[in-house]
Amino acid sequence: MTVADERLAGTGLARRLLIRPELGAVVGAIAVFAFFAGQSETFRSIEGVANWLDPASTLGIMAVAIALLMIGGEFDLSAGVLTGSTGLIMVILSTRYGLSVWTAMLVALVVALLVGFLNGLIVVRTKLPSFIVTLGTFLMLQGINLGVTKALTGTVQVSGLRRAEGYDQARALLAGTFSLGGTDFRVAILWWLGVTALATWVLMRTRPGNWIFAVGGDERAARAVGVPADRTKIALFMTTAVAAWLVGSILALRFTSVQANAGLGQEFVYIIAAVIGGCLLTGGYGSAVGASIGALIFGMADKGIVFLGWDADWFKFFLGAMLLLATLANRLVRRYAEEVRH
Amino acid sequence: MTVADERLAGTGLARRLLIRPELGAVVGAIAVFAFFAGQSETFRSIEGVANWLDPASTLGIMAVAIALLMIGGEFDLSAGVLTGSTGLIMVILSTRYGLSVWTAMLVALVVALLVGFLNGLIVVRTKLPSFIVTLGTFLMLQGINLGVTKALTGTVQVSGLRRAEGYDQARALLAGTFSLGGTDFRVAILWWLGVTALATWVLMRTRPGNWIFAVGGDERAARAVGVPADRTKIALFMTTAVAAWLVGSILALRFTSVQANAGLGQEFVYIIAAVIGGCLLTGGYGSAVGASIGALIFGMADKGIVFLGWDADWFKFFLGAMLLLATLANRLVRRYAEEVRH
Amino acid sequence: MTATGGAPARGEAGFAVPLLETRECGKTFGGVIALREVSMQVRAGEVTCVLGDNGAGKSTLIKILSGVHPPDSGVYLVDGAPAAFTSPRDALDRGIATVYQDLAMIPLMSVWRNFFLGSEPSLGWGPLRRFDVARAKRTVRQELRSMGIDIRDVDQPVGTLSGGERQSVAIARAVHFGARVLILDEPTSALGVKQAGVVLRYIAQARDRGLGVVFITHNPHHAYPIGDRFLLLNRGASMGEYGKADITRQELTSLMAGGAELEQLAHELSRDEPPGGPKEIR
Amino acid sequence: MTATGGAPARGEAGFAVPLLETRECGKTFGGVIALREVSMQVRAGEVTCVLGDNGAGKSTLIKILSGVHPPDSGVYLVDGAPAAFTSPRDALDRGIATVYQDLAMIPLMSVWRNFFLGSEPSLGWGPLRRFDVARAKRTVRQELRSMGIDIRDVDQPVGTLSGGERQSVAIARAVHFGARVLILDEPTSALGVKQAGVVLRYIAQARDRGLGVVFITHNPHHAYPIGDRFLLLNRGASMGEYGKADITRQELTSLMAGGAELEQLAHELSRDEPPGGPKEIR
Amino acid sequence: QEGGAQTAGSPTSAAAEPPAGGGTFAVITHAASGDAFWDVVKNGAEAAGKQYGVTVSYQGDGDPARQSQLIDQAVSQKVDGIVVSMANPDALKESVGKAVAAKIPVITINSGGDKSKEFGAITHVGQSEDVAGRGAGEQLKAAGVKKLLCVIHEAGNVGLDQRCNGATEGLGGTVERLQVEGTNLADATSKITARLQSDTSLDGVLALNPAVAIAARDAIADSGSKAKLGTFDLSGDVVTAIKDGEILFAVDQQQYLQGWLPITFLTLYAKNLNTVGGGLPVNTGPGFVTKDNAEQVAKLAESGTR
Ligand SMILES: Nc1ncnc2c1ncn2[C@@H]1O[C@H](COP(=O)(O)OP(=O)(O)OP(=O)(O)O)[C@@H](O)[C@H]1O
Ligand SMILES: Nc1ncnc2c1ncn2[C@@H]1O[C@H](COP(=O)(O)OP(=O)(O)OP(=O)(O)O)[C@@H](O)[C@H]1O
Ligand SMILES: [Mg+2]
Ligand SMILES: [Mg+2]
Repeated sequence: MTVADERLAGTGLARRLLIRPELGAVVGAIAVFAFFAGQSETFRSIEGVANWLDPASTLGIMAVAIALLMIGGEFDLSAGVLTGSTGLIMVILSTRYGLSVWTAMLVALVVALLVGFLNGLIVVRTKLPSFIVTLGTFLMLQGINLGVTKALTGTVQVSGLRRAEGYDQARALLAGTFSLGGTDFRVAILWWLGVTALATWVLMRTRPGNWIFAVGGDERAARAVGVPADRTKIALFMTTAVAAWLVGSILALRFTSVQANAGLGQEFVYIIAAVIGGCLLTGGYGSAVGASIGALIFGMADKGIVFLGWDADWFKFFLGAMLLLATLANRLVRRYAEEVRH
Repeated sequence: MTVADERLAGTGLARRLLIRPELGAVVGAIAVFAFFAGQSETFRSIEGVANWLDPASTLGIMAVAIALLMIGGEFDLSAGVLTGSTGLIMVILSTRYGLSVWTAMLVALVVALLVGFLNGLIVVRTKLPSFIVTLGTFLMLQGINLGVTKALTGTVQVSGLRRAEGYDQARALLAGTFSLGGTDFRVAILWWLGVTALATWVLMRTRPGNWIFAVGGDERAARAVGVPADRTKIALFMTTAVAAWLVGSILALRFTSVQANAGLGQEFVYIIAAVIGGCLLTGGYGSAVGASIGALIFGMADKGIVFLGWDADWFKFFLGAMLLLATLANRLVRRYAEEVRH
Repeated sequence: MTATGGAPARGEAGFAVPLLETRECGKTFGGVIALREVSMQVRAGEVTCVLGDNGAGKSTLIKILSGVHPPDSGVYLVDGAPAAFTSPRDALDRGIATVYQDLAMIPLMSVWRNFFLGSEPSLGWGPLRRFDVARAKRTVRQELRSMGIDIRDVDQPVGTLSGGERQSVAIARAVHFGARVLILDEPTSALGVKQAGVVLRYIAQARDRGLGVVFITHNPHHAYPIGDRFLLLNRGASMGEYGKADITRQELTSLMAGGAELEQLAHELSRDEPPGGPKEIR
Repeated sequence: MTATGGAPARGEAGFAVPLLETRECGKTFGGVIALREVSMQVRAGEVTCVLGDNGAGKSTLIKILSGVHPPDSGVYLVDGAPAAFTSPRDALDRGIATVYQDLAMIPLMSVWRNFFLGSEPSLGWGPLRRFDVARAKRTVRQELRSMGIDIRDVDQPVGTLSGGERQSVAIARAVHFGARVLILDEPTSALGVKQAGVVLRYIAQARDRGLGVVFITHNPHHAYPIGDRFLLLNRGASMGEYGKADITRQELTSLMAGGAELEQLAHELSRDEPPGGPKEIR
Repeated sequence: QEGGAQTAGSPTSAAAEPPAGGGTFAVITHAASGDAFWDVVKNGAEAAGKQYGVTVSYQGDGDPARQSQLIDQAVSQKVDGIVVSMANPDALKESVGKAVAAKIPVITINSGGDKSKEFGAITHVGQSEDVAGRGAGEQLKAAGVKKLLCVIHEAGNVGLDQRCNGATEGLGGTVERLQVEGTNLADATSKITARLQSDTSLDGVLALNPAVAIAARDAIADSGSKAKLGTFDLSGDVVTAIKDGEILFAVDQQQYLQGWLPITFLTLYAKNLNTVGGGLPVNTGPGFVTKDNAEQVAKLAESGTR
């Protein structure tokens, strides 16, 4: 009974790789890359790569956070607008009230954490679906962003961060570039990799990671074995808020100005990236790496169509077709993987 | 053993009412109505009522269809854009190709059914989450709406339906008004009531209704007892498409012109209305009446803020707060109901 | 005690074509071989018991019979002709009703809706054809009562029933709809002694009405008195099919229990008992 | 055969404060009264069996003991002091481990993750504290093997295990983490005879180590030899708590089975049997 | 006029290889494709491209971050010229600077005229939304409007906000704002109706796109208000309504020119190093379509060049 089991077929490295949830996404990413790289020289040039990695990086940071939340069985629709809110707070505080960029960022972080905490608290206390709760936050933040910005500045955009104290260091850290093979890449790409690695580690190798899978998979059962489900969920909402703060700061530092509707509509894109990367909408399954690759697929398709110079009117059509094909490739590979496994 | 069970507390009419899934939504609706009616005379005047019932009606028709789909465990993100597509088809065919309004509507219906069928077929065949599949359709339809409209007309909007053959009858049927107490109400309100009644009947009193609950509640178990899950799901997607066609036709006939981006973003509002009305995002639970009332709550809150004349910049803030409060009232009532039940 | 192969165990139904028959059927899930080359027969008016340890592949075999999974290898014959069931609906349409161990009920739906799911009684014609709700509720109440289960409220969601109540609803449903073959996967495991007795009586009634019954249980006291043939599975493979004549109660019990080991166990447990009671631990 | 009230059945643990005690506890769900005024005690080194028909309220009682539901009425004492558990975590922290009938496992998670869920072994300090995966897997494999369950692959999602395998994992977990009280809700129902025997042996071991055990089963052959006290529930109400001395095996069996009715039944079933075997249907 | 329709007629024509001697020009605006106003700009640019045998690629995005990424992409594709609308100049500074550093001629259009020179663009075409809004405000003031409702169909959109701000300046009276969903006309109608019903002192409505204008027309009728209606931009229905006197005027920024002229200028710059007006801004409007000239522009609006 303790020797190799006759009821198990090959368990080599190949199989181990094939059953990872990211596998499909990786294949989807390769397919999308091959498609565009084959047709556009700029796309595969190093400048091109730097180009499409740039939007993928901020999207990726958010997608990873949203993926954790989705694995934990919840949604956050307010995350996109929150990136705008944190950016607005930062720029307004440092341009209108003379705070240094660092202090302004700290205040924005506190606000973001508060929003995340409230989202989480309302969800676990009222047991309302997080879709509805964060929809409420989403709308309210949108109103606050516009109302406060208009009230304080009279317009719907604030700018001038460049002149604020501490701008240069903050920019270098969050929104600068680094050179690789003679081309400038955005620092945000490093942050993205870091966030992905950290999230993967938490998910796969720590106790909270185990709890995240559990509360998403079956909250009642998880509670029954003593998982602190409420704390886990609130922490997840706060993590998402921190990611939103990070992305909001990166964007604000880079563009030195923020519009009151910044980030609007992005909440959706984060969820898309996470789902392309293999997260289940119902919770309990997914991976951080998958979400990152989902963001990459989305970023490549989004920019690749522009590189090919296809008519902007049809842009959405191609984007839709591309995403559908990528997820189909993804699914086919996973099926094939399950078949060859025995 | 066959006499009244000592383990059951009062089962009177009150309890029967209290356990209906719509109950909470009804209370939410009453709260929202009372709030606005108390502050705005116009809101509670008959013209005011006619006014806010108007957008609630088209939203309601869609919310009911989306609710059925959500009870069946699926999403449709393409429904909003599809209302635009059907409108565009109708107007383009009858103004540029001289078809009568009725023929154009028929063609639009066929196209809508096809889109719904494809959505459903892809979902059941590939087993990809409907969120992703209909997101693909959503993007593709958006591209087609814009691309085709531009290609055929050179602009991003088509107009002139008024001159088409059969316009007057079609308008009277779908987009006309009827008088009640001296005020004109939109015919769409009757359609809304009809659709809600039909959906409720199907859901509660027919075999397909039973199947809808079952495939949404646990698809594998439903299949195991012989429910034709694939057919049910495809039919649900097609139902949503028909509703989109109906709403698209109503709007096109009413405004006689359609923009290429019509309906964009509304898919979200439909889901919101259904969820406010008590549908579970995970499927298997909800009601058509609830979704209708959800649409009503959304419509009232949306218009009520305008009636009160609150600052437009803060509009979204108030809307968000209102929705959150309505669903909270909803939830509190349901809890209370469960407590008094014993 | 010899494997009977294809020879029937009981006279009257003996030489008829078996209702269901698998020939060397196998099933694999990913890297897991759940079933390999299992042959069995289900005959009208007979109860076929499938016995085996946990994970032996009993439920997998059941799912092949009822159309949930197609077999990966081997043939599956219904009435002597190869069956290609693509869904449990196909099996139901051939009169094969099943109580699954893990695919039982839809928790959010009420008892009466669950009971008739997939086979709803109708009223009216054409587009006005509707679910006959009153009849459905009445029938459910009756069926459950006659099983000795008294559900207070057939409108209660199944998710709020106790484990045994849920099981009873599933059994009542299968008995109600089982036209020719009734397949029961551990139907009695969650039931009280009284309810289990009722279920066994149902099985006997179904058998006497000429149905073929497939019955899975871990309790030899349930299996032996009612079984006509016994299929033994071990780690996915068949250990042979025995007619009742070929096996004694003792042999069956010890086959199911893994032999003498148990006597020793009973000894350990019953510190307050005289050592005379060991055989009771089954 | 008299109800013992609070009097202990066994000498050595007799006059100590009971580990767990409920006094007139009741629980209502919506319109359903699941439990009313039930009093019971769990003592160290004793096995308390809870017996009753389906829907009698056994699982509800268990969930009160393990902190899933707070009682609606009555008091629940742990070590003689009123306990206000707000979650099962609180109960676990007091050393009360439970195998639930319906809240078992997270299907999408692997066996080893499920096993340690909520009590993960850690490695490292501070922010680098991490889940000791290697140890977790090793422990799970060992624990399962010692129960006679051989799971091929502890990385397999629990959702793909057989019913009995899943149950075994849950029991192994509770045994592993049960520090003072072990609560088992129908742990043996999905198990094969061999595996059930192993579980009974575990219960005996736990009892001998001085744990208080609460054991629910429908099988009198499992309950009698190992139980020290027997709590009988009927339709939500307690029918009394008996010490082993106050009840004989026959009384227990007939209490569980609803008496003579069964003999009649066995008769009906076993058409091929000599009429001597009726009592076997239990 | 025909040109716009034809160019758009073949979706991928813009991607076709440029004829000999031509270049590739990227037009990158701050509005997503499908916007009625910007669609005319696109038509103008594409028609010019066809005329001069150059390739024009049009892209747009309301999010300044994404708009700047589009500029970056154009730079790495080494296009021969970039046309950019700068609703949020600060956010685009870096990307435009990158283009200028890469020796790609840049022309700014529509908004951001004051920063154009500073950023190194060779010229600016068209005036900002404020100016157009001010013109609309003045027209309404002339019609006797005291209290105006400015209907914003996309919350937080800078261009729309600037139009309302301009109108406030031009009118000198009270201007209230209303947010509606531009993609849901039933919603827009009923919100405008609600506003007019509950505040009867409103005597003017300014719609910021033609579809909302039609909704506003219906709303004014539904609510029995006497409010005067002005709008931005044209559609067939709007022109008809102007003819019927239901709409007072439509602001016509002649944005076709904001597409056509930059391509012309860039072509000339590429061939001949011409800079028009020595880098001073070139104004394209605003013009007004009223009852008097509605007839003439009706056809043009239908075909997407006005
Ligand atoms: N979908 C699946 N994916 C992977 N493995 C599976 C799947 N279904 C079953 N198995 C495996 O196949 C083996 C046989 O399972 P099956 O459910 O048939 O056992 P069983 O005989 O019914 O056991 P029990 O008596 O415990 O119910 C088990 O080891 C199980 O882990
Ligand atoms: N959450 C709930 N909501 C409503 N009713 C419930 C709920 N939980 C249990 N009940 C009801 O309470 C009664 C007692 O259920 P319980 O699960 O305790 O029974 P049990 O004794 O464990 O039965 P079994 O032996 O079948 O497992 C049942 O009739 C059940 O329908
Ligand atoms: Mg099984
Ligand atoms: Mg129970």
